[in-house]
This record gives sequence, C-alpha cells and structure tokens, in this order.
Amino acid sequence: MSVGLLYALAGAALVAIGLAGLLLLPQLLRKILAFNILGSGAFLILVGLGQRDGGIDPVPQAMVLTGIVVAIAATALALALARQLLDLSGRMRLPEDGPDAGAADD
Amino acid sequence: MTDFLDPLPWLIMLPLAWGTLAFVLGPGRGGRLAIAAIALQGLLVLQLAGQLLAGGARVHAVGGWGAPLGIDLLADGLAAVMLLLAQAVALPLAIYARGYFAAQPKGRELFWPMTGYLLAALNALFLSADLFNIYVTLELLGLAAVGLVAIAGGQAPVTAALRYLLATLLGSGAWLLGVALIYGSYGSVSLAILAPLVGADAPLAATLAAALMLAGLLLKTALFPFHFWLPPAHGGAPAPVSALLSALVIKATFYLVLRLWLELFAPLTTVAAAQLLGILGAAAILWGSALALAQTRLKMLVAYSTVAQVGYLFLLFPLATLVPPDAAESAVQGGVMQAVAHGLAKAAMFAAAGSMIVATGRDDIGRLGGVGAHLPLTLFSFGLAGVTLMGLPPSGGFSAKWLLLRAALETGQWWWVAVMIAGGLLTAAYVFKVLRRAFLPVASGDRVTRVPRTLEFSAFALALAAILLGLFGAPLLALLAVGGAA
Amino acid sequence: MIDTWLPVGVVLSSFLPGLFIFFLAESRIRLRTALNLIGALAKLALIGVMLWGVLNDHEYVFRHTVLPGLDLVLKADALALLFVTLSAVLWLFTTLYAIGYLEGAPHRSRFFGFFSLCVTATVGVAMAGNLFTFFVFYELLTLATYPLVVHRGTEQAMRAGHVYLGYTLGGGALLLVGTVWLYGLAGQADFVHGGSLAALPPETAGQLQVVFLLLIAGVGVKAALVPLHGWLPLAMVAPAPVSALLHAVAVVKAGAFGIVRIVYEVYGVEFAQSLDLLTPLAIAAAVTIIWGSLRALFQDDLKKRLAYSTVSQVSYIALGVALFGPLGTIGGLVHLVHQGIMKITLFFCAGNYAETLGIHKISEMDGAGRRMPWTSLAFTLGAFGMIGVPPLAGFVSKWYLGLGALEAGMPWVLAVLAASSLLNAAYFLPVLHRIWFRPAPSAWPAEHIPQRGRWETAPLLLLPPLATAAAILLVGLFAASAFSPLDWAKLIADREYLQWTP
Amino acid sequence: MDALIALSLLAPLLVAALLWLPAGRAPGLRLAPWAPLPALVLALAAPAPFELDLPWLLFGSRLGLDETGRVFLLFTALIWLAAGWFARAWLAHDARRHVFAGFFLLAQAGNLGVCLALDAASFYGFFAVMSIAAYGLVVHDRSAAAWRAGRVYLTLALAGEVLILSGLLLAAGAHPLAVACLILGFGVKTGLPLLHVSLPLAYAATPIPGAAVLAGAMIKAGLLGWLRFLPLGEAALPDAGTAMLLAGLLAIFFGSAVGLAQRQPGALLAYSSISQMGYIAVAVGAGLLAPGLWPLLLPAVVLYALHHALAKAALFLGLGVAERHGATHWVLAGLALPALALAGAPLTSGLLAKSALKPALAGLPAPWGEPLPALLALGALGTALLMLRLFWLIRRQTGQPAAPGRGLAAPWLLALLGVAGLGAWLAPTPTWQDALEAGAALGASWPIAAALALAFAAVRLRLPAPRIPPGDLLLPVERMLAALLQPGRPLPPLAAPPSMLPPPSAHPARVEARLRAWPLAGMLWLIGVAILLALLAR
Amino acid sequence: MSRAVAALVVLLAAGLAAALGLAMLDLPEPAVRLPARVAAKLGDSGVDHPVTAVLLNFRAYDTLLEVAVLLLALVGVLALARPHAARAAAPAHPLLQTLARLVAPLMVLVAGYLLWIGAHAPGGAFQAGAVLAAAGVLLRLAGLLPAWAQPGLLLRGGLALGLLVFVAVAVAVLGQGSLLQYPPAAAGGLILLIEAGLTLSIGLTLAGLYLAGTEVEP
Repeated sequence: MSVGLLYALAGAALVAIGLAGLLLLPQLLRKILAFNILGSGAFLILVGLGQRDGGIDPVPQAMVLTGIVVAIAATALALALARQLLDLSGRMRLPEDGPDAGAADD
Repeated sequence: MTDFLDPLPWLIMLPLAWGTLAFVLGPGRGGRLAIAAIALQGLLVLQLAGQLLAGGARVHAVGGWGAPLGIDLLADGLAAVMLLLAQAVALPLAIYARGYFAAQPKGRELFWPMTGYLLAALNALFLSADLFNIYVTLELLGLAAVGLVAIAGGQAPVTAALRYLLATLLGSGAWLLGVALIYGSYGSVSLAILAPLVGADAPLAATLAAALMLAGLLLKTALFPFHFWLPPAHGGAPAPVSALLSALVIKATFYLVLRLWLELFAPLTTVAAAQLLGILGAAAILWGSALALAQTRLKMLVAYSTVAQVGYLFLLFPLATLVPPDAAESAVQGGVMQAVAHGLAKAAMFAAAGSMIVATGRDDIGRLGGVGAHLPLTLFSFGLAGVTLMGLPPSGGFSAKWLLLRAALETGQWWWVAVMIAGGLLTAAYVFKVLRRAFLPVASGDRVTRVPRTLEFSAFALALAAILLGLFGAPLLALLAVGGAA
Repeated sequence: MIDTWLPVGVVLSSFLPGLFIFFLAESRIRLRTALNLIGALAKLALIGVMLWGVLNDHEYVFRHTVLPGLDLVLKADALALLFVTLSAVLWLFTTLYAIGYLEGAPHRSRFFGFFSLCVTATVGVAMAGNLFTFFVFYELLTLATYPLVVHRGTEQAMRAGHVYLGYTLGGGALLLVGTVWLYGLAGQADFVHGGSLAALPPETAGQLQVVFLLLIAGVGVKAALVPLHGWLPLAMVAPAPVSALLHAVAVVKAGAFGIVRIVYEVYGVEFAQSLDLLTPLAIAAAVTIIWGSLRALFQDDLKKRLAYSTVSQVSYIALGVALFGPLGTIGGLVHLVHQGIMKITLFFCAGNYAETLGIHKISEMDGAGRRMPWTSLAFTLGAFGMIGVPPLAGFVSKWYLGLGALEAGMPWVLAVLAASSLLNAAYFLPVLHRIWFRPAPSAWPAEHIPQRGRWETAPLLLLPPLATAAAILLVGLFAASAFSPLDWAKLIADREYLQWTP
Repeated sequence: MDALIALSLLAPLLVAALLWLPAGRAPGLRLAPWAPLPALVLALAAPAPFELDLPWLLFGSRLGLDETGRVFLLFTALIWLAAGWFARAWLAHDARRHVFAGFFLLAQAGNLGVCLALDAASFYGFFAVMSIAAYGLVVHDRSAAAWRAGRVYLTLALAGEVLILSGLLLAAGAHPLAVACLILGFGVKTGLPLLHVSLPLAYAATPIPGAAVLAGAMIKAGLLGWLRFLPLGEAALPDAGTAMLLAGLLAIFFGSAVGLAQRQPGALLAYSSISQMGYIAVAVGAGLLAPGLWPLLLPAVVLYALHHALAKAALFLGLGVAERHGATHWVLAGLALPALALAGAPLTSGLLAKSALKPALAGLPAPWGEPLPALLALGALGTALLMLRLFWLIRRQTGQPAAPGRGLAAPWLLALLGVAGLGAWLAPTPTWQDALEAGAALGASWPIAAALALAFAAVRLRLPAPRIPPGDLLLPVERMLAALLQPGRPLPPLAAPPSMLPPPSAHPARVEARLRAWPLAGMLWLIGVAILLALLAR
Repeated sequence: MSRAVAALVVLLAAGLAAALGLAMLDLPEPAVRLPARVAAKLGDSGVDHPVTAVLLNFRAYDTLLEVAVLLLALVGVLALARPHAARAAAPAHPLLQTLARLVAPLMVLVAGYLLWIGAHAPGGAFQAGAVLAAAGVLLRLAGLLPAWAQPGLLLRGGLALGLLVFVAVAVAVLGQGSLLQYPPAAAGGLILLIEAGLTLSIGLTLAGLYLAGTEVEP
C-alpha cells in the first residue's frame, strides 16, 4: 500500500466524518467546518489516488489548489450568511434544525 | 480572424467580463451593459447553432493543448440547445430586472455582477467536456445562485440561501469525490477520453463515482425528495432571481445528469436505476403539484411548480434507457424539450408573478383581485406560461409531453402515461387557482398599481417564446440531433 | 399560394382582433366594436370564397411541421366548412348580441378578447386536418372558454369554472393519450374520407378499439355524452351570450364535430363498423338523449333546462354519426347546424328575459309573451324546432336521423327519437304555455330595461334572436334548396360515402 | 292555379301575421273570416288531378289535389269559412279575440295544407302545425277546464305526432311496424278508443267556432292521413285490418254509450264524433283486410267524411246559436237537420253515406260480411239516441240567452246548406239510387223510431241518466300520473360534481417541513446514493 | 426519530467511507498517464514548475474560473453587508499597531517573492495573494485600515484587475487558435502578467472577505 493510497483512505474517512457532521450538527459554524472536512477528504482522495503508484502527479495537485480556493470562497460566503442569520434571528442554526434559540450555542 | 470570432470562448468570457465590469462600475450599475452583452451572446449562440447545423459538433481545445492534458470545450447539439435556452431566458429577464429593480430597489446593488457570473457559469458548464472543469463551473454557478438568493437580505432569504448553499456544496462535494475516483481509475477527467474507457466491466470506483455524481446532481436539481431547499430559495428571492434560478440553474445540473447518463455512464445504466429516477420524477410531479396547490403565497406556488416540473424531466430516463432507439430518441427529445419549455415558461411565470406582487404590494394569492383588470398582459403571460406547464397545445410543454407520451406508449410503459396526465391536470389546478383569483375584482381596501411596461412585455416575450416553441420545435430538435448526444 | 393561406386567414381573422381587444381600454367601445365586426365580416368573406371553391372540388390546405412526424394541418373541406360557416355566422350574431348584453358591464375588453379566441379555437377545430391539429384547437377552446364561464366572478361561477375545467381538461388528456397512441400505431395521417386505419394489421384491432374509446371519451366530454356531461348544466352560470355560443357552436359542437371526424375520417365509418364500434356509440348517444331530456324536465331554472336540453340534443349528432349509412350521416351533420341555430336562439331569448325583466326561472315566466312578444316568438320557434315540429330546423334533422336509423338497421333508434321528442315537448311546452297563456304578474322580478316605444328590449338584444329564429324557419322550410345546410350535408355525405361504396 | 295554391296556404298565414302586429289587428280581424276563400275556390275550380312540384321546399315538396283531396279541401274550406264567419260574431266582445283568430288561422293553414300535401314530409308538417295551433283554440277560455283539456289534448296530439313521424319513417324503410304507428298516430286525431280521451274535454272547452272546426274539419285530417299513408288497396294486412275494424266497432258503441251519460252538449257531440269516426275506422280496417274492396270503399269513406264533417260542424254552430238566442223553435228546427243526417235519416247525407258504405262492407269475407251491416244498424240506433239526448240537453240548459248573438245565423245557415246540399251533389249516382230505395228508407228510419220510443220511455219512467265525466278513462290515468310525477321535484343528481381541490390539509406541509431537516434530508440522500450504487452495479 | 436518523446517517456515512475504501483498493491501472504528458509539454508552457504549468497554462481555464469564483464570493459577501454606519476602528494595542506597521511592508515583499518564485518552485499568485491578504487583515486588526462595506471605484478596480487581465489575455490570444493559447515565446511573460494581476486582486479579495464580513452591526 503506497503512501498515496493511505492518503486516499484517510480522505475517505474524512469524507465520512465531514458528511456526518454536515448532516447532523445543527450549529452552523460546525456545519461549515464539517463541509471543509468533507472537502479536504475529497482533495486527499484526488491527490492520493493520483499518486498511488509513488510518482508525483502535478495535475491533481493543481486541481486541488483550484479546489481549495473554491472551497475558501464557498466557506467565506457561508460564514457571511451564517453571520447575517445570527444578526437577523439571533440564532446560529437553520430553523429546521431544532427549535432552541439563542446565539449562545456555539 | 475567424478564430477570433469563434463563439465558444466568447460565450464564456463575455459574461465574465461584463459581470466584472458591472462590479467595477458600482452598485446597481451595469444593467444596460448586461442587456447589450446578453444580446450579443444570443447572437453568438445563434451563430454557433448555425455552425453546428452546417458542420456538426465542434470542439475547442482551450490553450491549444487538447484533452487529456488541456481542457476541451465541446459544443454539440445538446449543449447548443441549452446555450440557446440560457441566452433566450436571460435577455428578457435582464430587461425585466432593470424595470423590476427600478420599482423594487431592494437587492439591486450587486445583481448584475452576480448575474454575469451566473451566465458565465452556465455557458461554461454547458460547453465543458472536462469533469473537473465542470466541478469549477458548478461551484461558480452554485455560489452565484446562492448569492442571488440572499441578495435582497432579510431573514427568510438568508436562511434559504444558507440552506441552498449547504445543499449545493454537498452536491458539488459528491461530484468532486466522483471526479477523484474517476481520475484514480482512468487517469483522466476528459469526457472524450473517458467515454471509450468506461465499459460495463467498470471497476467499483467508477460505479461508485457514477452513484455519487448522479446523487449529487439530483440534490442540486432538487428532484424529490431532495427538493427541500428549492421552494424557500426560489420563492424568497426577488422575482428576476427566482426566474433565473428556476429556469436555468436547475437545468444545468439536469443537463449534466443527462450527459452522464447518456454518454459517460451509459454502459453502467440499468433499467432498475432508470425506473428509480422515473419513480422519483413521478413522485416529484405529484408531491410538488399537491404542495403548489396548498400554497397561499404566489411565488411559493410557482416554486413548488418547479419541483413538480423537474419531475417531468426525469421521466425521460426510464423511457430512454435500454429501449428501442426510436423510443429512446423520442424520450430524450421530449426531456430536452421539457427542459427548454419549462425554462422559458417558468421564467415567464416568475416574472409575471413578480409584476403581480409589485402591483398588489403583497405576495398573497388570495389578494390578487384586480390583477386581471389592471395587468392584463401580465396575467395573460402567466396564463400562457401555465399552458406550457400544463402541457396544453400548442406549446413547448405540449411538444415535450407528446414526445414523452409517444415514447411511453411505444415502450409499453403506460404507468408513466398516467403520471403525465395526472401531472398535467394537477398543474392546471394550481395554475387556475391563481388565474381565477386574478380575474376577480379588486378587494375593498386593496389597490393595484401599474407596473412598468418593460416588466409586462418581457414576461410576455418569455411566455410567447414558450408557446412558439410548440409551433416551431422542429429546428430545435434538428439542432439537438447534432453530435449524436440524443 | 393563396389557397394555403386562406384557412389560416380564417383562423387569424378572429385571433388577431381578439388579441388586440385584450389590450384595449374599457372605454374604447367604438374601436372594440369595430374590431369585432371587421373580424367577423372578414371571416365570413374568406369563408365565402372557400365555400365556392369547395363546391367546385377544391381543397384548401395549410401545413406546418411542428415536430418531425407531427404536422399542424388546416384544411377546408366540405365538412369543415359546414362547421366553420355555422361558427362564423353565429359568431357575428352573438357578438352583436353580446355588445347589447354587456352594455355598461365591467371587463368587456377581456370578455370580447376571449370571445374572439373562443371562435378562433372553434374554427380551428372545424378546419383541423388531422387529429393532432384537432387536439390543439380543442384544448385552446377549453382555455378560451374558461374565462368566459367564470366571467361574472361569483362564487357559483367560480365553482362552475372549476368543474368545467376538471371535465374538459380531463377529456383533453384522454384525447391526447388516444391521439399519441394512434400516432404510435399508425403514424401521422390526415383526416381523409373513409379513414386511414383500415390497412393496419388485424392484430391491432383490440388496441384500436381502446383508442377509439379514449378518443370518443375525450371528445365526449365536450359533447356532453352521459356520464361526461356534468359540467354543462353548471356552466350555464356564464353570461347569456357565452351560454349561447357554448351550447350552440363552440364547446359542445366541437366535441360532436370531433366524433364526426374520428368516426368518418380517422377510423372510417366502414372500418368502425367492422370493429363493432358504432353500435355502442349509438347506445351511448341514445342514453344521453333520453337522460338529458329527463333531467331537463325537472329544472326550474330556465338556462339549466336549456342546458340539459343541449345535453340531449347534441347527442343527436353522435347518433347520426353512429348510424351506418349516408342518411344517418346527413341527419347528424345537418343537426350540427340546426341544433346550433335553435339553441342559440333559445339562449338569446333566455338572456333577454333575464336582462329585460329579471326572469331567470320558468316559474317567473307567466305572461312574458305579452310584455316581450318578439322575444317570445323567437323562443317559441326555437322550442318548436327542438321538439321537431315541421317545417322547422329540428324536424329536418329528425327526419333524416329516422331514415338513417332504418337504413342502418337500427329501428330502435326511432323509439329513442320519439321518446326524446315527447320529452322535449314535455319540458318546452309548459314554458311556452306560461309565456303565452298565463296572465302576467303585477310586477316583473326586476325590470332592467323598460319598454321604449316599439322596442320591448334593447335593439341589439332583440335583433339577433329574431334573425336566428328566422333562420330556424328558413333552413327547415327551404331545406331542399341549394346552399341550405341540408344540401351541404348531402354534399359531404356524397363525398364521404363515394370512397367506399362499391 | 299555382298562384291559387300559394294563396290558399298563404292567405291564413298572412292574415295571422297581420294580427301579430299591433297595428294590423283591426284589419286582420276584418279579414280573418275570409281567409279560406282562396282554398274554397281552388277546391271548386281546380282540375281534379293536378300537382305542383316545389323541389326547394322542405325535402322537395309536392302539393296538389286528387279526387279525395279535392273533397276534403272542399268541406274543410267550407267549414273553416263558416266557423270563421261565426267566430267574428261569437267573439265580438272578447278582448282576446285576435289571439283566438291567430291560432284559428294557423290551424286553418295547417288543415288546408294537409288537404293539399301530396308528400309525406309536407303532409306531416301541415298536420303538426294544425294540431299544435289548435291548442290555442282549446285553451282560449283560460278556465281550469280549458287548461286541463289543453294539457290532455296537447299530450295526446304530440304522442300522435311522434307516432306519425315514426310511422312515416318506418314506412319509408318498409318496416312492418309502420302501419301500426300510422294507425295509432292518426288515430289520436280520429279518436280511436283509448286515444279518444282528449276529444270530449277539448270540444267542451273550446269556444264554439273552434269546436266546430275541431270536430268538423281537423278530425278528418287524421282520416286523410290514413288514406294517404296506409297501404290501402295495395296489400292485405289482416292483423292490422282486424284490429282496426274491431276498434272501429268498439268506438261506435262505446262513443254512443258514454255520450249518453254526458251533461254537456259539447262533450256529447265529441262522443258522437268518436262514434261516427268508428264507422270510418271500420271501413278503413275493412280496406286493410280486403284490398280488393278498397275501390268501392274509398268513395264511401270520403262521402262519409264529408257528411260527418259538415253535420258535426253545423251541430256545433247550432249549439252556439242556441246558446245565444235561446233554444227557439227555429233554432231547434235548424239543429234537427244535421242531427237527422247523423242518425242517417232518409233524404239526408247520412243515409247516402251509409248506403255507400254498406255494400262495400258486405263484401267482406267471413266472419265480417254477415254481421257487420246489422251491427252498423244498431250503431245508428245509438246515434239517434245521442241526438235525442242532445236536444234534451239543449232545451234544459239554454233557458236564457247568455250574450247577444247578432250575426251568428248567417254562417250557421251556410253550414246547414252544406249539410243539405253538398253530400247530395257529390255522391255518386248509384249511391243515390240505393239510398232512394224504399227499403233503404225504411231501414234508415227504424233506428230513429226505436230511439224515439226508448227516449220517450226513459223520460216517462224518469230513468236517471247515468253520469260519466267527459274523458272517461282519463281520470284514473291522471290520478296515477299525478301520484307518480310531481313536477318541480328535482331528481336526485346522478353523481356529486367532483371537487378538484383536495381539502386544505396541513399534512403535506408538515411532511414537507420534516423533509427539510438536515438529518432526514441527508439520510434520504445517502440512501439515494446507496440505492443508485446498488442499481448501477450489475 | 432524530436519534434513529442520526444513527442511520452515521451508519450510511461509514458505509460510504467503506465503499470508497473498497473502491480504492480495487483500482485498475489508469489508462491515461498525465504526469508524463505534463513533463513532455513542460517546455512549451513558459514555466518550469509542473504544478504552475498545469495551473496557469494546461488547465489555466480552471484557474480563470476559480478566480471568478473567488471574486464572486466577495461580491456575495458584499451584497450581504448592509451599509451600516462604518464602525470606527477599535483602538488596538499600540504594540500591535507598531508591529503591524513593521511587518506589513515585509509581507508585501514576501508576496512579491512568492509570485516570482512560482514559475520554478512551489509558490505563485495564490500564495502571494494570501500573504498580501494576511497583511491587510493584520492592519485591520491593528485598527490601521478603515472598514469597507462599500468599496470605492479604485478598490473595485483593484479587486477586478486580476480577473480582467486574465480574461483580456485569454481572449487576446484567440488569434493563436483558441482561448488561452499563449504564443510559446510569450507564454512566460503573459503568465507573469496574469499572476501579477491576480496577486493584487486575490490579496484584496481575501482581505475583503474578512473586512466586509466583519462589518455587520450585531
């Protein structure tokens, strides 16, 4: 088992963790973080599988760089929205994810 | 010089450029620029369509490298049809938006840049022949759409935008996972390179990639039961935004489903999977229509109508998968026709709904009295759009239904016939729910104000286009046939 | 070239004014009236040209491909012109009547806009050259008439509109399925004499029977075949000119006409007979005839009684179609025209009573003949025509239907005709009795229009029914003359049966 | 001659149209009585068989006169003329006289047209116009009795129309049921048993001139229908013939018997008509039974029709005169002439008609040839009794003149002249000779004598006259119908109109809200991925 | 419901991970070998570093769109930032202010270096832009930069510069045959031009995401 594949397997685990977090955590900041974990897992898989035979593959690396920037952009927007929601509703969660109010549950 | 005028790159660069310029120009500026540019894009698409009809599908190797090293743009019939739809919807909506935001300034500051990026993303997506590039376009599209939903501010839109963002990110995440698996399996992300490599003996990774990518797209396309994010997002945004989103954005992801299903993953498809998509589509039709009928807010009704109409799109899969080529062709034609018709009609419907809301000052179906008297053209547009959605002739929606019905009857899958018929009747029920209210006189205490002419006429243009599509659908199908996607 | 565009011109001559009228301000009465009348007269002129051509064995065909294998065809043949002419002429009268009827009412632009669209759809139905085109205009008709049905905007009207839509759209859906199925089985085929399906392999017979059922059920909704008739009596809440048009020309007739086309020019009457389809159709029509009459008997609301009468009368057309042989054909076709003239007269008159005196119920009609003799005269002619009293229009229809029944070897149909005539008499004569023989009450329910000199009501309300009433008499009395509806029906039957008579 | 035909038919119609216009009322009323004059001229002057083809009319019509038609037209026009003339005086003070005149003229046009029509469609057309217009005459008084009479009359008339139409159509298709339909359809008008119930009511309720044309002229239109459309002399139809013969016989006796039990002269005369038409039905039935006899029967039937039409019209008019002038001797003397004629007294048209009938009937095969003449003679006794009863009623009821009655005498006289002369003029010579035979006179006299004796006895013994309401069998039927159908009660709806909107329920919305929750939505999505994976992997 | 659902979600997520793992362990040999192709064409790319070559030449189109995504995100964030009265910068600790004043120019220098080195070694516009943005954030935290909920024309121009230059270059070379097809000779220079523009814009954008995002009245 090459290092690349190991990275990829770790990525799979991160995907699962991120996924569960994204779906189950009601608090928005955590949700957004979970999404980042999910994304990171995907990036790891992309790079790891590309290099599973040991050689360096610049193509997935470049893709991942692109992907990271995209993820940053998305995260920024998500955070801005969450912040806005907090300001407007005083809550850091989506209404369908539980009724308990209060900004305190961070 | 001919290279210079190649429509393919310009279709992507032009909206990027005018979107950025609109941002530089400052808040609320750039509307006129946008309209001019979209008109130019429209001409480019027409030129492209001409080229395709004359010379077949076209590939544009960005950077001159060619796949698999570089990224290819592919313009075949299917892509051209979608491009045509995008510009055809965008132009009237741009004109509409200028008038709308003049009357309803909330959210106008950054509408134009975002719309520019949205259109760039759409055009890029339709033309892309590279899985990873598609991922980038998906993200561009998703963020633009989310930004537009939130544009007017307020708790409900922001909530909806956030939900939409998370959903769309999950969808793109799944896509990216799929891309990673595909790259790992085959070493390329170019559709042209991959197509011959993926076979019925594909490894688990490819199948898993197919499942993830399709599921991600279904989520982004808001197919029942993954539609939860759509109604609040589409129903809460300003009218021009709702129109763009319902008409185009979900069509983009549907387009990808179609491409994957018919081309890349065609060897993996099974009748059972196709039936599953069909069942979800049928459920969407019934569920969306039922909820549309239960709405009291006009835009929510229209949004749920989108949920229902998306269902029709997915009926094409059981009708086109592993059936005789005649029926399959008919089904694909029907599905694409439905996408185009729904795009035009739903844009018209949201635009008309927006005008009604501006005129009555509230988003309430029960208080639409007087609209028929004061905004006849708008109501007429709403009605025409409704005709298309109901699938009544002559309209694009009817042509679509016709083709789908034909495929269903030819393949003996009569249960889809029943679904389509029931869906049409349910559609009629909720469309007329609006119409009949609008025919009533103004309720005492309410007043209906005039809206700018541009609002009325742009909505009408869209609705009319949806109708004319029914009368002149043959050229569109001829275009669709280019490149053999269908 | 001009031959291609004449049918289109006929369609557009009401479509374009209709569109234009939508966007006229309420106050532009003169312009609106002018548009309406110019459209109606232009249509008549175009039809006149085509009538002459068709008489000389000319056909006018317009063809446009919508999708590959799906053509929109407008064809002016003898059968189409029968219906087109009826629609155009009655449209003119109804427009005049409606101008008088709606004087001062709100939303007139909308009303006349949809009114024109409604006629557009009707002539489209008439000139449809294939099943798809027929379906297109059939659905357009549904949409154009709905706003007219709910025009008053009352709760009752809304409910009626609801039911109307439910029925008609449902029917349209059945028609659509049938059409698609048929196209799948046999490909695209224009309406031709003798039909186009006889050449299909025999194993498709079962499917063809199912398709026939679907198609007939589809058009049967508009033709108000029992049990698909539920919408019609409710739809009478519409303003009188609408009811008049709905019952006489547009909706129910479109359905009936559809039956004609399907039996004669899709299946072919001989082939339909060989598939055993005609007798069930005849039975359905017979049941409808009797049931409609029975229900009419128990209505006190005048328009409702007329509506049930329509249910009954329109099925005469279906009955004629189902009678295998030229005489039945003639009877059915001529009734298409005659029922239109008669029923429009009756509804005009019902509208006059309501508008002038506020009379809506039969129990309020005592002595109305004294106050409104001309209207009542027209009503009387219409009613007698319906009963089939010679020499009025209805008699001609019944005569040929009876002959056709014998020719087709279905003498039981005569019993149906007889029973129906008696029932017609049973529900019309009491009305006439009240009008003419009962003393007038001291005050009318709500006298809106006072007697002005010789005019018992507004001139525009009075002249159209008188004209159509005169037509009832004339088409019956001069049935054998050239250019009478009967003459034209014979021409059609000649052409229809020439194809297959050995 | 063509113009005269047109004028005969159009004259009543034009005058009726004139009456419709308020301005034309006065001149119309003045012209109304003379409307049948062109027809009368036509009947007298036209060459016997002549035809006029009108291919543009209805289904291509043929109007004209043959011998039968000419006789019918003659007496029809004469009766209408007399009645119209009579009506002008009779209704001089009636506010609605123009209405009466209008219906009168319409019915007249129909009746004249019936005589002139030579094709089925136009015959049927005129017949229908006549029948329906006559409703206006029946209900003219607007009394309860008139309404009832009108309702019954119209119901039966329409049933008759429908039967006739069916019969005509069936005949065109040579269907066996055609004859039955035609017999019954026209039988409504001629008062065949069971179909007769409207006659007594109608005759009693209609104003005198109306009753005169109903009983005199219009009833004969039904007969003409038989003559025109039954295959008389062409084919033997034993079943139909026998049935009709029996029905005729029944009518003869039943009519007389029930007529005797009447209190109103009008009703009595109606039953007399039923009875008299029975003779004709017997003759027509005989014609169906034995086609060979028809050449002999036809003139007799026509003569009988003429005789009965004129006599009955004269009786009715006389009834009117008696009512207005009181039953003076002169009036009674005038009434005696048609009454005797009906009873078949010597030297009357009645005897002529019966003499013409007898030899023809005697030629019938067994079992009819023998008993029939005797039965007919017995019938004459009934008729004579009826006439006596009529005189009795007139004397009892018209004690005081009800209203001034100037101008009634002249038209009555015209009718009486017709009774006296027309039959004699038109009867073929052999009939004359038969009638003048002493035996015939004697045979004709004994029923009258016997009747007188019976009547005398009855009066002496103060036998209570039985009482049967006019319309006899109608009453139980009416009661039954009234119980069955209560007009105005709506039938239950066939099915409730389907409601398109599901009841507003929060349920879908609740489900929708749950679907929005991330764990559930995400779970569904993951399941979706799993299912897709499972389905895609083959 | 929620517990069961949560359990099921966890289970399914784990299942997905397992499926991913299984799939990865059973991969075929890739049919296409891109690294070799990259190496083969590296000489024509105008840069020496393979990742930069892919980023800015072979798949420069991805990068172009990605820049648009970034700018779009800022547009989105700006759209959310309601025009509140700009809060006066909170007074920061003098030490922080001094430090920021010292470090900021240094960071600009680092950014310039990263940009330049990107052609040969790990580095490039994004890294450089990120450092620039960090400088901006630092200055903002030290209270030395004003808030910019409503960026002025100049600032907007700066934000858009990178993308506009990129697009301009992309279409300017259309004459070569296709989008972003640099003339081989000018490739290096054009890439540097693009990267320079991008560095500035990315720096501003990333800083803006922070600066605009903080400007909301609680």
